[in-house]
Amino acid sequence: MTAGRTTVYVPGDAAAVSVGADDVAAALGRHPELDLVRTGSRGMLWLEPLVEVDSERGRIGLSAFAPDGTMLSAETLLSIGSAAATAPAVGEHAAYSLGVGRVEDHPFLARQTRVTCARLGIVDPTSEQDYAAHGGWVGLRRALTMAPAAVVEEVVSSGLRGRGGAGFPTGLKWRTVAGAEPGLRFVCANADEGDSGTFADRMLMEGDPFALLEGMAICAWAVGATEGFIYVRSEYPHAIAAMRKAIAAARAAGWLGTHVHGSALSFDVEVRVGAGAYICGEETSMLESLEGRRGEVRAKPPIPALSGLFGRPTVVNNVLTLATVPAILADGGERYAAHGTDRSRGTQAFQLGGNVRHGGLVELDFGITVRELVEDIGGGTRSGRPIRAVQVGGPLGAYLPAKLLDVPLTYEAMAEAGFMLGHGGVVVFDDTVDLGRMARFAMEFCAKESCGKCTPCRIGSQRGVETLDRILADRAHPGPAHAAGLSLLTDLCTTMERGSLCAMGGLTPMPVRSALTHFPEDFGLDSAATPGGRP
Amino acid sequence: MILAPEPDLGTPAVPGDPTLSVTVDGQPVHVAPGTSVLRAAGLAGVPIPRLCATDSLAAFGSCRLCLVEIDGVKGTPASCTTPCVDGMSVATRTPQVDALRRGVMELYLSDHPQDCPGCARGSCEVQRLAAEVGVAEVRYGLGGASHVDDAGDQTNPYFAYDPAACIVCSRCVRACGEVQGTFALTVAGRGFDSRITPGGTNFLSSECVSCGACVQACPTSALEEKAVIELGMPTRAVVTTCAYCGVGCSFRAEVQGEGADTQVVRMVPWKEGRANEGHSCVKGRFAFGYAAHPDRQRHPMVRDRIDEPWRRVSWDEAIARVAAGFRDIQARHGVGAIGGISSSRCTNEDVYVVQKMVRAAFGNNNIDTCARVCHSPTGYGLNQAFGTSAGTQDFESADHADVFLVIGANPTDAHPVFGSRLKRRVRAGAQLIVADPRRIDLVRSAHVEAAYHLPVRPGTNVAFVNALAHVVVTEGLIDRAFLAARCENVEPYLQFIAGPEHSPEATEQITGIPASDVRAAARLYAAGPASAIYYGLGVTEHSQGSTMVMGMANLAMLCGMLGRPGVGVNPLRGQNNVQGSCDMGSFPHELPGYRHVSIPEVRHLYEDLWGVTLQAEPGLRIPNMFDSAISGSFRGLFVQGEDIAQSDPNTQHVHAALEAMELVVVQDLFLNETARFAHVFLPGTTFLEKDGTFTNAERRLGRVRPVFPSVVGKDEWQVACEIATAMGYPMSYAHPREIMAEIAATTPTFAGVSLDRLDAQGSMQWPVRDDSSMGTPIMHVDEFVRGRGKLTETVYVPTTERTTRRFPLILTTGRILSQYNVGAQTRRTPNSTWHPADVLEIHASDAEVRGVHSGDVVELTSRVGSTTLRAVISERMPPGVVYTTFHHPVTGANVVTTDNSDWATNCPEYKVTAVQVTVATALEHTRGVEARAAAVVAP
Amino acid sequence: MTGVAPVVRLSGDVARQFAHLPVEQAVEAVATHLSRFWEPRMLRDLVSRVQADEPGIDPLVGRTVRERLAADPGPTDRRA
Amino acid sequence: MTGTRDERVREIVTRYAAHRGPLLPALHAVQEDLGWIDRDDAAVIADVLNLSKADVHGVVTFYADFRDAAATRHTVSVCRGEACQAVGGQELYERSVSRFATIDDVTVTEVFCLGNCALGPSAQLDGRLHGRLSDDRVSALTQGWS
Repeated sequence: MTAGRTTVYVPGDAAAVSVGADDVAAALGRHPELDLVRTGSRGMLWLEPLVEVDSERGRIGLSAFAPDGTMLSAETLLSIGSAAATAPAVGEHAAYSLGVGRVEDHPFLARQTRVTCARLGIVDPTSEQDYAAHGGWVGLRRALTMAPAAVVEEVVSSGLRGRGGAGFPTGLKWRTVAGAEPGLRFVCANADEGDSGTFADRMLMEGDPFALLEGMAICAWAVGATEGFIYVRSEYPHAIAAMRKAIAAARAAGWLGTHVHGSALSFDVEVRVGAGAYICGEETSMLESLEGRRGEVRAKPPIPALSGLFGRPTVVNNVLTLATVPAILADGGERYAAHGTDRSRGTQAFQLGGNVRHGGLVELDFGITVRELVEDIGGGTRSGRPIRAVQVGGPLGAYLPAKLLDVPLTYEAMAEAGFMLGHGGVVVFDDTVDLGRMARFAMEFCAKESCGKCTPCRIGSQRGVETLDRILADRAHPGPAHAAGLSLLTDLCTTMERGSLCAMGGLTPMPVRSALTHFPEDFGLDSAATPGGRP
Repeated sequence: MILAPEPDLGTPAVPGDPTLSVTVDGQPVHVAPGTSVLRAAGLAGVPIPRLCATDSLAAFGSCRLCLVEIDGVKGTPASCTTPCVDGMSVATRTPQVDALRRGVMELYLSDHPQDCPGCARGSCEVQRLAAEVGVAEVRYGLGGASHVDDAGDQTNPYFAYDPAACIVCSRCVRACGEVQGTFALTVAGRGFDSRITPGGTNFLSSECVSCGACVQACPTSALEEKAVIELGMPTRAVVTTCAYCGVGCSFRAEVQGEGADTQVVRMVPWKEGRANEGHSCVKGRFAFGYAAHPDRQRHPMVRDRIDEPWRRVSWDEAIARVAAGFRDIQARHGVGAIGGISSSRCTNEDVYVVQKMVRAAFGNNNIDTCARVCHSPTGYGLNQAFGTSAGTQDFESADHADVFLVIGANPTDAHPVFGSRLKRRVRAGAQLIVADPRRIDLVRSAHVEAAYHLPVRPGTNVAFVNALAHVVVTEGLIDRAFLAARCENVEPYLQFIAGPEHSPEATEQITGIPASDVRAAARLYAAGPASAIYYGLGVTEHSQGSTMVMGMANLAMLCGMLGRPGVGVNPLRGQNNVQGSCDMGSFPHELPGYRHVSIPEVRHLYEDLWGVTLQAEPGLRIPNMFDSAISGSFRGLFVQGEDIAQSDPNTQHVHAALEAMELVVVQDLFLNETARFAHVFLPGTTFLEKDGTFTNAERRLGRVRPVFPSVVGKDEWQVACEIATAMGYPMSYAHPREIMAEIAATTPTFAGVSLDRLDAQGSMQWPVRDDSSMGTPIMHVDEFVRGRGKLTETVYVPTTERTTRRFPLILTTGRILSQYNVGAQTRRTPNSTWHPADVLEIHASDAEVRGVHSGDVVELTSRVGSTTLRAVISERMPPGVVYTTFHHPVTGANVVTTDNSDWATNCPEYKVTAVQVTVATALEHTRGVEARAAAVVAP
Repeated sequence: MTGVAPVVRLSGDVARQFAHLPVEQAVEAVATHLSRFWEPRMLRDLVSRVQADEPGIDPLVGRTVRERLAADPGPTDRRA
Repeated sequence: MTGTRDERVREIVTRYAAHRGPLLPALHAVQEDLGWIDRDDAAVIADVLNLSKADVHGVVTFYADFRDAAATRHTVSVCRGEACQAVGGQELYERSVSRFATIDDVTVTEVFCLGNCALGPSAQLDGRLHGRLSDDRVSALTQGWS
């Protein structure tokens, strides 16, 4: 901070930009006394655009989004900012808008445990030096002093599991690749974050891209890979640009390329852009797409760890998984494993979305309940109406009724309750939601986004739409045809669940069945005997 | 009655010992590691329903019918994609699995026509499996979205695509890629909208080469032969061997009716056939209609003069006429004034009898075969080097090659089924070197790219192969141990080839190939570890064809690339039975088994058996016959199944020779060009009527079985016997098996061959020295047939055919996929849809200086003649070289080819003719070409 | 083409292949090849043309014919 | 004109020929530079990348991003993901479809998630992401779209 000058931070994150952050930045940029830094987003998305101003007290936050829905001018922002910087605003936290006060003291952030997302919203994502100044490259530096096998074991000991949804232990996957056929190997970051309700990968790539690159480089060292790909969906142009810039900067700084910082590691990374296909988030489909083919799912075995990209041993990890690795190497696997519960070790970056008052990114130790997340942290619905359903785990996740929100968000507890954690997306619905329509939407989504390879998914999802259309049409006056339709739907769900080639067809029944089980009245069934009726 | 399909175990066999024990529904079975549960179940006699799996394709896992339960394994894995584990216990019929199968079948049926004709024909597995898994009704109803109204595609002449019946199992797509290697099919769209398409166009306009692999793979009637749609399903099948190229594919001729009423519905590649393993090309698979073509001649005919009309006569009269005519000529002009030409299209038994007729009844050695004009240098060269006149490997050997050196061969067009095998191996990682003046498909086509394309200037092969050998020798890449242990004349050869005149830098001016490419290619070949040479007529049909064959043998010996899988020197034979017709003693200097007529004990063997005295001197070769005819000492010719007037070089010279003869006897299916000069025409039989054996390019004897009786009343071997008998030398056999028995009894390399063994045990590869062996897939394993392999100093002697200012371009000739040789068969099928006329391919710069545009009619002129045809500017051609095919008699490509021939064997130099190309402005030329093209297109 | 007799042309083709050898070996090679593969009347035709000193005959052919082929070699085993 | 397009396609795709699995980046580049991927481009793309035309066709038709004709002047991609549906995304989509139904140079498409799930409903207008959308906001943002 130069004397007499003030640094202001405006997120360049896509979500912030979608609600005017670029306009705010442009306005602030016209003030010559200000040094403008574009950061990622802190994850308090309902406050975006959230401007931060440097002060002696630290970074003071100001939401440019007024409660009445209008945007504040730069001048207003600056006047509030200077006042906030000199004297703590009264009731700023309670207001949850405008003057936020010291950002890290904000209760939404203060109760979080930021490991993976520690630098989000703080650093300049285009600055490799800034990254280094905030603890970047420490993990990679340490990894390069270790034998690759020791790096793998460090990750094993952290208990880190894949954050993409399947929750496979990351260290074990790496161990498999490290022991696979010698020769060319790949590290692929799955950044095809297509699940509705999830955006943490995007935020991380836009706000802390070097963390992903560092994680990939550590992985490459551990498994003996020389080439990396980041497969980003085309719906994420900001993330694509941020990653490309970061790759260039990391190369320039010697963190990618041949003999990374004089070490034996040679590794480089390329961004590959998807083309509008949800299924390419499935790892084998993503590999097909990276090879330049139709994103059709591959049967397993062989597993990608042994025969992945171009038939070579390949690590496929989600962005958050890889971005967590630098912290594990920097601080040790044990320390990471100290977070969380049971076999859900570490932290999870939950994403609160949909009809929620305080939507955003919430990184916490595993174990918080859905209710705590959506009510205590999320503040209930944005509409102010009662919560009726919460979908956890993306479009293939279950709809939880309000009564069942006390389930802890861990892999085990969710599975035990018949749900899934997925990528940590939590979408809140108020009592206006029609779960019959949502069940139909689940089938429609599958019919449109199925790769089309396997029969249960390709034809079954279309028949699911049609069967649900008949059920919903009859729900006001259910008769024998309606009952037969429901029976057929149940059979279809079983066929898809157990018969499908991949998780898309296999899990599409999950939202359908959960809706049917917990919200039977939305299907024209008697709700008395069922637990999830309208409150 | 529905013909039983061939057994299908669902996923391909995995090599290896059956070390894993698995039980399927309680049935124990032992399988090799890597075997799928699906295949194991089939082997255990517990077939599992499936639609997307077939044992010619890698497991795919899409239909989800083959789900099973496995002890200790979660869920219901697909058995096709699940490998067996030792001790595994699989249950294929649990209530859960049964319910899932019903669920999946119900989904299939909800998007499948209820009244699909495929069902009525019995060619669709969907309804059969629906019944098998117990789906009685489709509860989804039939009002939902479906594809049953999708428009079909009838553009391919042989098969139709009906997307309504398609279940999107991708078997066709995968067959087109994995088996054929063309990748002409894809799935378009995704999700419920996924549809199979030949790349968004129709089949005829697509990249499809009509090999039939997709039709073969389709489990429904979505892809079906039009003949099946028209005639219904066949009712019985006869396994036989294809009569097109030297690959020698096995087919099931699937037919309706019996005896003379037999109707061939389709030819289906036979999975058990070792040469093709269930694959086929557009010719063998579909182009059999010529057998029933109206042009087919069914009666003997005679005439006194060739300008008179033909007169239909009885067989007896025709044969008497032939016998009397030949004897009369011999009485007036000597025993040697007549001769015969046997056909590489005919069976071994046919050929053996014809050569016997010539040697025993004609009393001379004037027997030659059409192999003279294609692979005679192979016989000479490989015999000189290795001691046997045949390729060294079986086709399967190619699956073990690391490097292919393909010289003067265009397998994807001329030997398509082998071409597919080669491309498959290249896709799996083998390196490819293509030496050919043209950029043939192998140089670069979908998913295949040669490491080096060496565009050798026509006529300079020997300089090129010497340069390869020079690099290998001077860079120390030779296999010294192999040379020391197995070869002779080593030091003189090494000294010869190390000479600076053979260096790539010195030969670059001759061959036109950059020295650096030659060096790199030589290093690649020498590095192997297994490098294989495959070659075709681009090697043999040169004035130095025999030298080139020896040059390639030299190279292989230098690098130790012989006597094991994945290596060798392998001719790709042009015709179905080139190998066999040579084996059977069709050359004028050799008795059966390549034994020189001068060897007394061999001669005595046959003299004792046949009761005649045999000539100890070589007879006339085909070109010698023509020369002698013109000079007057050769006056009678029996020619079987070869259209010498069209296929032999320097047409005017051939015509003059034929016109000079007193008696020309032609036996053929059609009144071909040669028949214009004939006095007696004897109708021949197609392979569908023949009984006996063909020998393919890998020395494999394949059984040829009659699908229906001879439509002309006699078999070729019978006709030859009757001519001999009428000439006073009685010859008779009750059945071709007696002929093969005589061959086996007199030829050590065939000692173990009999038709009975072939019927019982399948094909075999000669040498078959006794009854206990199925023959010799790979030759020269421990030692060469001649003892030590002989290195020969292969001096490069340029052809006398030189380009000049008058004839500045070099014409080279070849084949195209859909047509075959002179086109006698394929032109009489819808194959002409793809290639209605021969065209002249020319490089853009050569075209430009001559003012030639694609589609122009041009005049092609050499020192000996000229013809007209349409030109096509082609990126395949190097500057200075033009190319055409010789499938259409109207083109008369051989009007321009010369008398030049291989120094050792007189194989014509088809591949090098100095020519000029000019735009044919004269209207009559253009009209003539158009009229001919129109005549060809018309069915 | 030229008016050269076929046997003259064909024998020339053979001779050119062996022209690099020392002359005795070349004669042997040409003689062996011709006697192994040529029909007797062609050989006789060639002999008479050589004896008539017809123009266009390759000198090596001429020498081979004079030294080795002019006298009828009779039936010999030429399996080589 | 066709030749020109072929040459440009060849030039663009050639830039990617040395990449691993180059087809998707090449297709993106063709569409970016030339506006769409023409049916006839498949032959050139296949030739440069040593694929079959069918390979290219299959890939082009698999991915929703690739179009075979020029885009309209304006595009509206409304998110129909669950998170946006929870705050009125479905209705916004349906109203957008009807609002622009009669305007030829506007295309309305559905998209499943733009990663803006806490600030829905979301849509891309001419490729730019907007959150907290309402009908009024869409009206304001699309003013002047004939």
